[in-house]
Amino acid sequence: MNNLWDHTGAAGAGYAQPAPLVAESELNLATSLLRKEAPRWPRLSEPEMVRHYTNLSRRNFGIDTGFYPLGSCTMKHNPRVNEVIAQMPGICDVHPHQPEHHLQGLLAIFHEMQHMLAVCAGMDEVTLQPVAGAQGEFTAVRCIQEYFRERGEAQRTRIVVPDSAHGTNPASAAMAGFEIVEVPSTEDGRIDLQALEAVLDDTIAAMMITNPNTLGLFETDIAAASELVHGVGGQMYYDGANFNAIIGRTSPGLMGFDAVHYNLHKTFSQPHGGGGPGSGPIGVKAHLAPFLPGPVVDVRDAEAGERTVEAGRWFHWREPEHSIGKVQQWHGNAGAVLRCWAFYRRYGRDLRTMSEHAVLNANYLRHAIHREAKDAGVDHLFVDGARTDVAKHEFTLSMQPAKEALGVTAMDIAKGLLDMGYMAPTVYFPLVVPECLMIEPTETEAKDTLDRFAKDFVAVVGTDPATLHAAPVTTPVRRVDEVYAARNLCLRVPEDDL
Amino acid sequence: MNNLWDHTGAAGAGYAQPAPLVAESELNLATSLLRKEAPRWPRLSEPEMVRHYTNLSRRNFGIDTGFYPLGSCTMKHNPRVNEVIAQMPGICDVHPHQPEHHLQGLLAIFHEMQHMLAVCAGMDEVTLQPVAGAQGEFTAVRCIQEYFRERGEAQRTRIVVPDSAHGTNPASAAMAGFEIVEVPSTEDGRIDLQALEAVLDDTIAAMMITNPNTLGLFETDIAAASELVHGVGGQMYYDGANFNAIIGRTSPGLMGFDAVHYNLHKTFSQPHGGGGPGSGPIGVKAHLAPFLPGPVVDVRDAEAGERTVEAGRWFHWREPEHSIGKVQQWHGNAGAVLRCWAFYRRYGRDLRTMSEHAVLNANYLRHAIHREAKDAGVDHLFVDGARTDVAKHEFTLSMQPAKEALGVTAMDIAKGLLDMGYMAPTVYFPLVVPECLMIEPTETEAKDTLDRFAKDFVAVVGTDPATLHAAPVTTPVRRVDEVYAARNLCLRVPEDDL
Amino acid sequence: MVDQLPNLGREAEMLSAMGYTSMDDLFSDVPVDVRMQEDLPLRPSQTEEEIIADARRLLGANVPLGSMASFIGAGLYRNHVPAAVFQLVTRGEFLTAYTPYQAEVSQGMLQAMWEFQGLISELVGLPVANLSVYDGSSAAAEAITCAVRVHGRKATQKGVVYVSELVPPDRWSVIHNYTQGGGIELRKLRHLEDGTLDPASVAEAAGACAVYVEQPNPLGLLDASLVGVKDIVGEHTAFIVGVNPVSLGLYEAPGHYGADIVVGEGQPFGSPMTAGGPIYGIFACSNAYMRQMPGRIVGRTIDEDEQTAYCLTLSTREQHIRRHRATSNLCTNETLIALMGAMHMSLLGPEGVRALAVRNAAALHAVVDALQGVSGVELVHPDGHHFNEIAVRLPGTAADCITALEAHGVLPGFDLGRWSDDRADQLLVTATDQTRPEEIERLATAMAAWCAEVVA
Amino acid sequence: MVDQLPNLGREAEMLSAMGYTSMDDLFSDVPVDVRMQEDLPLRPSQTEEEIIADARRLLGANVPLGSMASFIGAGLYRNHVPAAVFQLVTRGEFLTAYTPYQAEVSQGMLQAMWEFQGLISELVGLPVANLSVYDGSSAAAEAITCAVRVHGRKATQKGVVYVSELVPPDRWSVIHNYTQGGGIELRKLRHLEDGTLDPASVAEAAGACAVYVEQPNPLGLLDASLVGVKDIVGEHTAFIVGVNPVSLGLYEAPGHYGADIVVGEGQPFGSPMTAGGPIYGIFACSNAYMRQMPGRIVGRTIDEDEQTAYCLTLSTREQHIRRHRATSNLCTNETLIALMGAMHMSLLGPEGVRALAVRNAAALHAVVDALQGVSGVELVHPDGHHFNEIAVRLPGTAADCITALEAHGVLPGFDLGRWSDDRADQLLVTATDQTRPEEIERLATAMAAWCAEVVA
Ligand SMILES: Cc1ncc(COP(=O)(O)O)c(C=O)c1O
Ligand SMILES: Cc1ncc(COP(=O)(O)O)c(C=O)c1O
Repeated sequence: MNNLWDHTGAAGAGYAQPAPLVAESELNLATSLLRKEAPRWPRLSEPEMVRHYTNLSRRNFGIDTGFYPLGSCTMKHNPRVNEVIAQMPGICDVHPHQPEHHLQGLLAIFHEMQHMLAVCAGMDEVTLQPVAGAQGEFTAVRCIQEYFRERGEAQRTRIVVPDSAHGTNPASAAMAGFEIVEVPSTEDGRIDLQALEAVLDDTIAAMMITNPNTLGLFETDIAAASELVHGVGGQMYYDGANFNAIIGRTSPGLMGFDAVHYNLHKTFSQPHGGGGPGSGPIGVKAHLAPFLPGPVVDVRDAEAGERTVEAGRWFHWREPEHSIGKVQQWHGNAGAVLRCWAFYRRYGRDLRTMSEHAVLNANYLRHAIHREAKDAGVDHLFVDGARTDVAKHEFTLSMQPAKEALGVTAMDIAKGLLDMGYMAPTVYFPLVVPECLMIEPTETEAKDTLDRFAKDFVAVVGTDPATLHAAPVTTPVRRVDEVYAARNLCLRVPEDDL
Repeated sequence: MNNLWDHTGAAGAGYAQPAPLVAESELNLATSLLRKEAPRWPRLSEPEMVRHYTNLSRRNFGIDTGFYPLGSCTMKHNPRVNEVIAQMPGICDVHPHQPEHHLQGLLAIFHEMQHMLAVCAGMDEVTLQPVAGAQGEFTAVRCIQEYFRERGEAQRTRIVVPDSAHGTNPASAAMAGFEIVEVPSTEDGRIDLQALEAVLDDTIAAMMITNPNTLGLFETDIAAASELVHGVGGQMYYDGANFNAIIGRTSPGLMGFDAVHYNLHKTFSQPHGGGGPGSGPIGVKAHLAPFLPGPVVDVRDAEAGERTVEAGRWFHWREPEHSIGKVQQWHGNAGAVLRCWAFYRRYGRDLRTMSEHAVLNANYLRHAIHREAKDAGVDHLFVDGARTDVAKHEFTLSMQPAKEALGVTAMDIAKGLLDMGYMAPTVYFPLVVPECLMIEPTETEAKDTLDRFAKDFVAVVGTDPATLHAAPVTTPVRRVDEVYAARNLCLRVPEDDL
Repeated sequence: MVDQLPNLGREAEMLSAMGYTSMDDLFSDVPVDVRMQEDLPLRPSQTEEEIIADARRLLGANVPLGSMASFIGAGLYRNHVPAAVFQLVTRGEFLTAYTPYQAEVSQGMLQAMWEFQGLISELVGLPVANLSVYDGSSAAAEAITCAVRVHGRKATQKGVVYVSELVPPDRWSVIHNYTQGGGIELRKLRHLEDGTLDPASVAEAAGACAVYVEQPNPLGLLDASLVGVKDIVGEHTAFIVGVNPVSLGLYEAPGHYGADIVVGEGQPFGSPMTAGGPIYGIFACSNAYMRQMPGRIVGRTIDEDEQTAYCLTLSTREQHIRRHRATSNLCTNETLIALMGAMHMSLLGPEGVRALAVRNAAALHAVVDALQGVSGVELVHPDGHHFNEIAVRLPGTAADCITALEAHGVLPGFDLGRWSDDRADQLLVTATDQTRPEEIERLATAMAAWCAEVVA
Repeated sequence: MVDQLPNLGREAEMLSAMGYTSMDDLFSDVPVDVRMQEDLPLRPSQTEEEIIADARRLLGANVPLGSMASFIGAGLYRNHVPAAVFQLVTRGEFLTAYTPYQAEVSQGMLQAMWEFQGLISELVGLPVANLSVYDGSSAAAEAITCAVRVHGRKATQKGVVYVSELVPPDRWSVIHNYTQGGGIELRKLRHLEDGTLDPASVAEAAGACAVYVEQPNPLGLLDASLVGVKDIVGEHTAFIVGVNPVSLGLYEAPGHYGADIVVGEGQPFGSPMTAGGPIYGIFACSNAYMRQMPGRIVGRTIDEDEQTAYCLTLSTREQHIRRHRATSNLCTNETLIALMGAMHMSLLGPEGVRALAVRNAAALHAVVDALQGVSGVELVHPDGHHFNEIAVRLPGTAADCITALEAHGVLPGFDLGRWSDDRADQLLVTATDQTRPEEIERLATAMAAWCAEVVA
């Protein structure tokens, strides 16, 4: 379709504005700095703009349009009332530097979220400042770094990461200045305690790990791993991207973790918006709490004359004693935290039921796929990514057999699924599973959808290789040439098209 | 795709509600009337509901998705701020029976709209009560009826309607109890003054006519027609569906009309919503004003203590002296009137420019189509629906030559255009033009769109007949069998599917 | 304005492509004597920001019911439309479409309306529903003309229709305007002292073209005697029932006790009150009335590939085909609002609609409880069962009461004196699922204070 | 909750299909010693209606800037986001998509982001832009680490970066956290008394990896001397400029006066302040920095049929491929907010963005005019040109002033004492396109009253 620059309104077209408060001729402008040439932006009227973006959106796939089993991403439904709340003036038209008594409602919500997140994860304190999971990782690692500096253990310059870890784990640790020690997993995808023990010494600051792990398996040895790491004086860091699997059933605290980040946009359903925004709060045990970025929200007894939102309670900002400082200039993605607060309120203590349904749906789908595949006689074309009885909120399948037998890759299956009207599962991640498809249905998909997907998945697996290689054919464009993109970089509208 | 009943949630699924203020067991219900069987409604969770309607919408075409040249329907862009305004609590959460001092803002808006509509049409008074054009027609005809009854001219039981009139004109007049006298048009689609004169006598209550007429032509003899009708004591009624062509250039008042309805949803852009809502105010000359449905909004000097929205002015409801009563129980489609007020404010006195651009676009498109057709050598396959130098806001083409030469019908062309990503023009209306396509681009389409449509239209005309008969092929469904629908009536979910 | 007209500034280019030099050329066909000579005497154009500021100021001067303790209803009801409904209905594909004349690219709205018909059909207990009419009042009026078309021949009371005397004057007026042209005579169907139908009056109606009665009636009363009406009036008299659709979550569908046509104000499902419009009217009937129905109807059908598809059907009833012989003049209707209704209903489900009805009943129960504690306030129909609203008798006029209670931030109800002079001391008090306990407390307190003052 | 979980009530059926009997079976792999034994000590679940009521109550207790005469900015600016933006961005296809890993079904967002890159590129005068980072502060930080990666080798001042001393402490802190791990040393780039850069300090920075300076600077001052910086620091020192993008409607694009990297807070285009987030950071650079950029980048390419298509590109810089050697840890970013920015910019067009900048300049002009009439208030940089904001010296502390003016419904600005102790008597007063004349009047009146009181 057209791009923006194909719209050719006359000069002055576009959004009409009220007159300036003072005529331009009377303004004392910095003449030597005046712009010589206007940005060569396109000129659209509102009708053209609305149609342009409407049609762009129609070339995009979201949870609202169909099943989105993207492993590790927790693509659950976004309750619609949350968007209504997020557009209220009490959030949109609020400045983070307003005095505390202007923001009691927001502070109350922050306080409630800090509390709830701490409770769910078994942590002592929480900051809501990081704006994404990766920033949360970085923040927690920075806290650990300062904690050790404070304790005079500056020699702890290394962080252990399993080979199946998400890329942000090593990237965040490296950004903070740590050296990465990668440990291999066992054959069935779980922690290799021996391999772990082998790398541990007093240069280790922390181990970063997610549980259930990237293959959707619960790390049954997690307590032992914690003990080992703690044994050499290191800290245990919990990547909360998979938190949706366990709320109310276990917690990072119970497993022995010292710090955790939450992907609010996953577990608590801030809409992903095609890549963001997110929110990545972190929770820590008491010994790390003084290092959290500030301010966090605290509460004290209200004084006479203070207009409270909760009788007798006054919410206020507090700077942690040895704070690492800030990772975002304001108070994080307050609008996202608010949506997630509304999400939390929808479940309350029944967050446990939510997690149970996430696990129920994943296991149900896994069973259904295997059953359908057996019935259709294509069960020899893929295997479980890891041997297990029960998965948690997601599971992996390896298309390695199909590749060997027919030359059909995980990517081919992914594109075939697009043609059936589904978003594809995560492909080729984790790298430890060859030809990996990683499937996470979430708790908000109906049984009927899972049944249908199982059937359709098996149908795609059974499709002839030539058709699969040519897939997709029903999408807005056919298979996109990523190599061409990288070789012929075109990152903006070409000069010739202006 | 699925229908609602394909969703099979467990009992109790769906929208969660707060507990009732009093437990059900304590309520004093009318036991003998209690429902024995619940309505067999489907059970959807919010995620399923959102996806269902999102996907339904994706199978629908609106102005936002593409060019919508539907003649007589004035499918112009709907400014988005109007939707924001229409969701403010000062309109949504307001009851029409609240006291006047609760509704001063709404009354001020109504008053402004009554005034503006009167000014634009050259009428003396306006009521905003009718909720659609057809209801406006009916209302005006009722006013005329009571006017004559009041004057002792009850013998005026007939209304003249040109053969090209919109179906609502005769239907509305008939509903009010009038007999319809249809007069033929001249060969070039205009009023036939002789034919008109031939049917006029003192049994005629009114003539209903639209100008520019249904073929997009300005009725140059309109003043003469008015004189003829007035000559026998009848009233002239202006169907305002085509008002978009003339604002600020002429007016029904100048042309001699006594009453007019406005299609606010067309001219003033209340979104059409797949069929409605609309708003169909009427304007009348002073002699008909006492008969308008009530209440209308009037203004007086404010008294001490009255909280006004305009200094010194107090808005109030007023019942016209000989009011016919009501055609809608409340104050009409207030929410639609409000949107149209916001639309009006966007233009103010430049409504004239708006109409000029509507006419500019229509003429430009007509020229472009003829030019392209000539270039492509397919200009022998269609002719103008009416001979004219300039069209107004719309024009007609007759595909009769294509039908005779190739068996290609107007409907085939329409379906071919759907395949090109356009909404089809109005087909087979007016009936006086054989194989008619009626094209109205409106003022909110860019020149580029018109150029592209002209090319694509000509390409469709030049497409081989077999392809056209098979069109559309790119739409959510192929050509729909309307005869099957009528022969195998299925107007609700079948019992077997419950 | 600039942002609305894409070709502003390109006029010369476009005119010259046609061989013209000015806009005037395009209006050369407008005879000089009817040309407007001056600029329109109207205000200048505004920008989006200015319009929104003015709208905020003006609409901000209105008093939303949510800002008071509000008990006004009388045909429109405060409700909560689930957030998803607004977000989905404003999708451009729904919002900016016209009537689905081209079925192939309008399947979304067509299917949604077909589903709407099914939801309404199930709710009211009749096999056929159209995709809505303007509102509840015109629905009642159109039901009457429809019934007369069906029964005009066989009726022994030709052209006569009996309409419940409790129908409010505004609605009555709409019915009158719609029916007078067809030569229909409206007679009053009487009610007894206790608010229920007078059986003698019902008996009189036998042989007329139709009877029209509402359940709950305009005073909120549920009338068990409606169950017997069809048996009394007989096969050749249409039994038309006007409903509040929410009540049907709890109470019997009129189609299950003999109604031939059911109409009603759909508003509580899916639409805010919006000062009275846009709302939508429900219209459902038995098969015998189908071909005389007003309005648009969607049918399920097949496409060329025999896939399921939907299209408008039974169009030969309509004005664009049948012209002056059409069953109605309806063209533009209330599809989008009906769509909101469908969305709301689809989220509620069978148990949800029951729960909603229970909430409404419970809120009224709480209000009645509170008012019964106020000395001076009496129920008009103390023995009746009510839904959503109830008439109470006051020690002064309802008008005075409403004025007096405003100072307490209470809008206690609707002044029934506006419906009939002899009810000037009666107030119609409405409660819905949105009524909050604090509101009820404020009502009771303020009412008690006022009554004490009036009586003293 | 009921309305969120489609399989509630179908658990038994689903479990039994797998051969299980209870939910516990699915958690059998969680070792007993780490199992949570009790229910979560949290509140019960709520319904949509209850949540919205609580949200209204809590957010209603906040004080929106629109409810006062507000002059606070300091990095976030009141704006008007055109109505179309919200309605389009909440379309489910945009709102509920993930990162566009599957390009074939993500063309909409990919193209929109490619267009965004083009709009930013044109605005700042540099050939490459990514599709946004978290915010303006991390953008500044990432620009510095990017510059160090590019210039680390050739820099004569290894690992050293000069950062304008006016950068507010909160932003400075973010920069510090992001850069400390790479062994980067941040030194202060000094400003003269009149607020402009100290040329001597700029000269010192030659040979460092980068200099970072803002235009307008955090006190709203436009510094013409920035035009010469690149020439002074030389080829091997990255010249990084942080901008308020709205100012570029009127003032020169830093890319046109030598900037190698331009960053900034995108917020005024498309996003409300939202208490500080979600917002989005702008990041653009010259080609030399392209392969060391952080964040996602969309490229235009072709599909199998050689049709135009879009996809993420230059991915080998990113964490999911390069892991600990990635140019940044960015994964989830701010795409949707950048999309709002793109929509806003596309509506503005070249003349519109200029008009917007002029409105901002004019509002500040009016504020300065009004404040200059207040005896006791002095401009900190009276000779400078300002945009959006200006520092004024008060006869008392800014903190006291803010407290005192609240009674007048005025929030007069930001207390610069929060940035540095020696500015405790300085107030940063911000005006934007949304500043209304009445607000300015109220500010001047209230300020005059307070000054008179303080001085007395
Ligand atoms: C396992 C895991 N860890 C960390 C992250 C990073 O979180 P974010 O994308 O919010 O930065 C992700 C995100 O996909 C993830 O899946
Ligand atoms: C010429 C004409 N007259 C009258 C009408 C009826 O107006 P409405 O659809 O608002 O009832 C229309 C609507 O299409 C029309 O085109």
